[in-house]
Amino acid sequence: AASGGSATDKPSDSAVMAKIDAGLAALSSKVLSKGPNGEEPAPVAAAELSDAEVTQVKAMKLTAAIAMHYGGNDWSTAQIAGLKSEFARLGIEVVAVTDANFDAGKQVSDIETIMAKKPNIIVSLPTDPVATADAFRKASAGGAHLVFMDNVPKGFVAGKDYVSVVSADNYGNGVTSAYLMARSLAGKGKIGLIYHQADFFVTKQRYEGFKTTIKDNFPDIQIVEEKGIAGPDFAGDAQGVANAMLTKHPDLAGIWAVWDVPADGVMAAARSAGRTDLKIATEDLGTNAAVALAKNELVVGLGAQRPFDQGVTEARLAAASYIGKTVPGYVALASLPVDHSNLLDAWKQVYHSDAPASVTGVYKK
Amino acid sequence: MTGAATADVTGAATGTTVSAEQVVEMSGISKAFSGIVVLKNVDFSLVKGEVHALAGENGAGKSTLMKILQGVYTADSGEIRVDGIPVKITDTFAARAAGIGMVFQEFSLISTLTVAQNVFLTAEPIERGFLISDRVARERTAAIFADMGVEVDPAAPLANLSTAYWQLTEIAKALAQNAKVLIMDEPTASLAKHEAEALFELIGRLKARGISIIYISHRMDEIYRIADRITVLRDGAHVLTSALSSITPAEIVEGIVGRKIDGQLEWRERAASAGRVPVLEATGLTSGARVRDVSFTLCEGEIIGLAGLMGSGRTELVRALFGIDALSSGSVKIGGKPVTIRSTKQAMARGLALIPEDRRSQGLVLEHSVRDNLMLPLLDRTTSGGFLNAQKIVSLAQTLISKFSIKVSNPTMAVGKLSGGNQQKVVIAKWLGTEPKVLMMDEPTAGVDIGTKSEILDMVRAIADDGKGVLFISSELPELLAVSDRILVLRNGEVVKNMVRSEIPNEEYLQLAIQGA
Amino acid sequence: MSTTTSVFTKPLSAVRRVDWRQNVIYIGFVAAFLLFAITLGNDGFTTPNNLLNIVRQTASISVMAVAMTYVIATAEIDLSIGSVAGLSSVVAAIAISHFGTVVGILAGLGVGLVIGAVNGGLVSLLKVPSFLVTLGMLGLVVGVARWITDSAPIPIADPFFNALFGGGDIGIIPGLLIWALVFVAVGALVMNKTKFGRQVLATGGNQTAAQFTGINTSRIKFTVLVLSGLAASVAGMLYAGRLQSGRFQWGTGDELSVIAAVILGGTSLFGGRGRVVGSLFGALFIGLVNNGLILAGLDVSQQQIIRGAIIIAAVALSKKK
Amino acid sequence: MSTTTSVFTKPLSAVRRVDWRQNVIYIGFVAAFLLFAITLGNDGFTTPNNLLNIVRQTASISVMAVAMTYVIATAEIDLSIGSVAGLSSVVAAIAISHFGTVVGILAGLGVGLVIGAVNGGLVSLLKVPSFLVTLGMLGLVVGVARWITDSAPIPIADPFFNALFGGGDIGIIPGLLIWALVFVAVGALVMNKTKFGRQVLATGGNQTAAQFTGINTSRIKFTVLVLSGLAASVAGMLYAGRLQSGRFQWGTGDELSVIAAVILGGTSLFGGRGRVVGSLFGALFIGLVNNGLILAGLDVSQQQIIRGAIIIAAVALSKKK
Ligand SMILES: Nc1ncnc2c1ncn2[C@@H]1O[C@H](COP(=O)(O)OP(=O)(O)OP(=O)(O)O)[C@@H](O)[C@H]1O
Ligand SMILES: Nc1ncnc2c1ncn2[C@@H]1O[C@H](COP(=O)(O)OP(=O)(O)OP(=O)(O)O)[C@@H](O)[C@H]1O
Ligand SMILES: [Mg+2]
Ligand SMILES: [Mg+2]
Repeated sequence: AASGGSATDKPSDSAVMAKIDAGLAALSSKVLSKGPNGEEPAPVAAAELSDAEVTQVKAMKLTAAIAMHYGGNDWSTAQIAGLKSEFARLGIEVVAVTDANFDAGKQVSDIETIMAKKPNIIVSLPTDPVATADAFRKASAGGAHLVFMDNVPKGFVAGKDYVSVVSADNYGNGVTSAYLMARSLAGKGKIGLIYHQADFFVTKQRYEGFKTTIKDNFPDIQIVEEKGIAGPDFAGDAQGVANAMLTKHPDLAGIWAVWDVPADGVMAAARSAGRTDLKIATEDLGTNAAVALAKNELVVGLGAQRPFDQGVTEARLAAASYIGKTVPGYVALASLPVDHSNLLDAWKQVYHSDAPASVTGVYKK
Repeated sequence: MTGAATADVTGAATGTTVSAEQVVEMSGISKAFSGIVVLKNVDFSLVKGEVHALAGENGAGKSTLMKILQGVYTADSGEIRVDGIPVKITDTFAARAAGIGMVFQEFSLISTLTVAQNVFLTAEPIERGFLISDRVARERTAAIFADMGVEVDPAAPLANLSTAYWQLTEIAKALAQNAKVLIMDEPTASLAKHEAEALFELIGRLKARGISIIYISHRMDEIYRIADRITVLRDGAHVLTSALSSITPAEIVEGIVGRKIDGQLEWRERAASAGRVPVLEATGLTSGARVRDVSFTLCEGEIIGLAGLMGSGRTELVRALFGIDALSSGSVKIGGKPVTIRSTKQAMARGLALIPEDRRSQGLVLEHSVRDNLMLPLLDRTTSGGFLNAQKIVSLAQTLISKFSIKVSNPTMAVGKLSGGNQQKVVIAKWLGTEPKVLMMDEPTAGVDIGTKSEILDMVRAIADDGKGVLFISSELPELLAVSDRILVLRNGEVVKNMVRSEIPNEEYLQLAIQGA
Repeated sequence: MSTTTSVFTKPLSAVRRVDWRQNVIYIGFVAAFLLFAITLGNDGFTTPNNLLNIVRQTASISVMAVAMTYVIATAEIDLSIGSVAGLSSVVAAIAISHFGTVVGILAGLGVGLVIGAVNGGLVSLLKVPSFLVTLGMLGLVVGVARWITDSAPIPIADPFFNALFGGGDIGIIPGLLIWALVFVAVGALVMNKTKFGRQVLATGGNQTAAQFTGINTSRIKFTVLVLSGLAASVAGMLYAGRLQSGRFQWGTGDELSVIAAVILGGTSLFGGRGRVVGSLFGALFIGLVNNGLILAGLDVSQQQIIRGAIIIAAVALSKKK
Repeated sequence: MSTTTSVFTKPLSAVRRVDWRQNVIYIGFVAAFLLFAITLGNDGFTTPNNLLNIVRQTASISVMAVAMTYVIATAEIDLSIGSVAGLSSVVAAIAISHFGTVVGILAGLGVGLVIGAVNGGLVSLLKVPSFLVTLGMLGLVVGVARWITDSAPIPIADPFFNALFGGGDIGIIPGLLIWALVFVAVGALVMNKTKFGRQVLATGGNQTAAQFTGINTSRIKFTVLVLSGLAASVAGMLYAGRLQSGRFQWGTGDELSVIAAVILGGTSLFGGRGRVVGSLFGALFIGLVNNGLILAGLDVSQQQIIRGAIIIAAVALSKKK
């Protein structure tokens, strides 16, 4: 059961709160990340297809392959679900799905293998912009239209080498979780950060977004400890790190975790240290994070991506490129702030389905 | 020069007198393992072209002394001269370079390689600059075996062969080195008469070529048959060195055991064999290709000897009885009741025990302690309330160790570090500890010293006297004749003769029966 | 060298050497502990809660290491344990949400039982290398766990389950400590004090000789692999309780840590030797080092370097001659 | 049963059994190939380029598997290869950017040489278990690679290097195929036709007996671990060339695939047997299965399940009795 104060206790410092509300409000309408070549982001609406266009695409009987960088979390599942559902609507057959498990070499192999099926479309998140560039170039030369998630291979030019990149606002997600953390702390306290120690665009962006926001806007929040984790057991690693932080700083008020799986580990550490009053902010609306939010326990808020919508958008952009439609080279989806109050609604936005019983069942009114 | 080699060294001289003919001279050799002294200031010398027997009880230090000469161990103190020149033999390679080859008691073979690959290991024939030729190695191996008067397939993987073939391969491997000094550590321990004879002839020819041989054996008849001189060790110390022409067997035995014993293997009429209550009845046993339609009845108090050439199927017969190999037909009764035995566990439950022929691979867990090995078949008896009883274990192990006079400084020592004969005693003790109804023994005295051998034979008799049945396999005919009440002769897996002991007048008669002449 | 000295000094040095070698994990453990206690005392290393955390974090590894000691003692290996833990956590979580705690626990254990039995059956009946069988099983099981959950976590809302397997404390003693201690105590007792334990060691020491001595070595191998599966499913539920959810990833990669713990503890990869208490200390040693290095404020790469060096140093200390 | 049949059938069945068991990887390979060729022919499985892709994708694994065959044949193991590949790729990339291609290649090889020598020295001189030494080294080396690069990739702009080690083709023959074939050919020749190969097998078959025969088993173990390090650094540069960058992650986790390939190929984990060509087919088999399952359009979790099942099935076919 939740104890040590509810996560959404209204803090007294109204100036700080006002600043937070303003910041969050600004985020909901604006994407903070820039495209790989500094492009301004286009909105999702830019990828809409008319009924006529859908019919036109259907007639082409296209095929598509999905080459994921990693497949083992809700985010990937939702993204693939979005892609598959939209591809189905567009009459495009998904002929292969691969999971590189964060290994660029494996992803290169996967792309090579996929090319044996000569797909018209490849949707992928490049694990490493340098290492995968050659493979994507060959795929493109082999006739596949490329649509990327979040990140593009090095030296690639939108419209020429690839169709478009659809990104979550990862920087914005970091900013969102920073505001939510600040709100729960009423703008002051000591916090620790658990980041992903890898040269991975997406997670670096979040880390920067979070850290910069706290530093620039909340002078009373002290970042006393920053620790990287490298996996593969991210929950376990995060638990170890969180334990150490709580041991070293008994007065630590909050911990930010770079995505929901590490946050699971932080929760376990907080429980075993008897620190159910710890404020945890994170990214991505994973099931466990949702349960914690529903219980109003430990997790105070997160910046969610919209992986399902992202997948839908990618599918549409790919299709559009086949009917000679000019599409924007960079589309971004705004960050979605999630806390206890909007959890159930947010779930619907993220996954396009109702929250499961495991979440609704424990929702504390 | 060669011809005079033995004549000038007589009596109890230790052989340290300098002589141009001495190819090997070891003086003042001492060696200890983990503080236990196993060789004390031993002198030993070998004259060119002689066969020099080395004798002593199990654990006397014979193998250790020879391993020092072969570079496996380095002596703590002492000096080695080869051809009069002091040498430091720090590893086996140095020994080989000095022209010393060895037939190891525990074998130096690699089971995953073929016979020929083993024989020429590190001395592989080379063709086209650096490529080794297995074909040439096979041909040369076949030639060596032909010279030894035995038939072994050089291309057979060693893992598929039994102990006797390992022994022959080990000998061939030593011969292939063309060493001028050849150490043979109990080369005939697993050989049958026929192969042993061939080896003796070969030794004669080697000797004629001027090769000097050190021959370790527990068999007095062999020693007299081939050796020129003998050195006896006792408890790691030199006891005597003498020409065989000037020493009697009784003197040698006295030197070995330190007291007089009547160590002769003789058959003694035993009243118990008249019981005639069948304990094991086998009818039409067939298993694999080497046991065919074997029938016999073993009675309480009876000792049946199994005789046969190598590969005659004796081992396979007892393996099948003990549930290791499956029977394809035939039936077994124990105590009059028909039984099926599909596993060794069932066999043990029905009161059978098998002392296997290969102690290292089948009899012992070499890395485990003497005590653990002894207790392995006795775990049920040392368990109380679900847990092993440490006290029972310690005392039971101690009883077995003293009963079988196993020479071990500490029962928790790894059994693999015991001398060859003492390892064999552990296997025997382990099985006799189970007090079986039917005891099957496959070459149980291989490598066991004279004193202990007669003790073991006494024990076998005592077991039979106690109403148990014994199946006794041995290639050593004197001991077979000494204990058996009846002898079955096997050939190609079939029983070709079933003779009551009293029908067998002498060893030659049995030998002829075995060879089928 | 005179006889007298050799007689008196040799046995002593022999005793010393044997003890030293076999107990290197204990020495290493104490050395690492003292080192961290001195250098990191101010960083809270020695606080009771931190020390208990080390135990909590290594509980799952310790439980699996006990069973793995048996597997390795028979000269086999089980690479599937990490995946089995993951699948057990998932199956238990699903079963709990539908049928309650007891069924959930039984379902979780059932996963380990079934997979252990398949591993054991293949290894003991078909006599194929356990390395490959369990490597194949590792992939298969993790695939199943992903498939039935769509790679998502399954939350566990059952407070009794979570307390029993996870975070619950009895007084100040963490439940996880009790789990680990029970496994180790039973494991050590059975290994050293029962017929079964002896048969396990004999099977690993020399399978042929064991068979010739009436031991059903196939049954022994089957049994230890089943036990390993069961221990893995308990470990999976310990993860589930602590993380209040089942997920295919719980336990991922644990096989290497577990095997390392067992070998550090003095069990031989070639069978015939099994030290259950050593395995526990192997696991604690690894946990201790991880904890200390994090507290020392090192970053991931430095932690990896030093952790590797410490393992190598600990092993080098146990040198044979 | 008559004499004639038993005498003539037994040896025959023995021969058959031996061949069947030892060649199961070839049978498995052909079976998997035919299965995919029939079911996935329309999906481009049998196109030359796809088949060459399988070779390209398994080249690094094949190269390491050749050396690992030697290591395992001596009854040792090398878990550090994946990390060594990563560090070599990184060091080569850095050296290339500063000193050019030749120094870069030498630096990359130097990494394997040094780490192999440390592994080999510890294992052969101190007689400590290679499993732990190389496990420690795995962590240490990956930590070093992360540390010197800050976990970032180092791009390689040298087209000669990238062509030599990576994507270059000679006619239609991929350079990677040539690398793999050269390693396998030399490896097989040395294993089966040279003294060194024989001594490797003897060392693994029975170390004591090998020592009795005058083989310096320490030197043999040292040498194979150095070779393994060198092969890993070549593999790392093959990754670097193919991915046009050095990065600590290249090769991560390859040790398990490599060991699986070697054992599938018929080499015994307990030493004494080493089949280099079998290891190649083991690697190709794994690559073939990965490729086929992706082309079959299966979900990731389904791929994992079936891949695991195929490995288990292949192993079960090689059953001993
Ligand atoms: N490596 C070793 N470590 C410890 N003790 C050893 C070792 N090798 C031999 N010993 C001990 O040295 C003594 C002599 O052994 P050795 O093998 O030389 O005897 P042996 O005369 O050859 O006996 P046997 O006739 O039984 O072969 C034995 O007590 C044995 O236990
Ligand atoms: N290539 C091979 N594969 C399988 N078994 C073989 C092979 N070569 C020889 N053997 C068998 O190994 C056994 C050798 O054992 P051994 O010489 O002890 O004979 P045995 O049948 O046990 O009879 P005995 O005990 O009377 O000598 C024989 O059965 C022999 O045929
Ligand atoms: Mg001896
Ligand atoms: Mg025999």
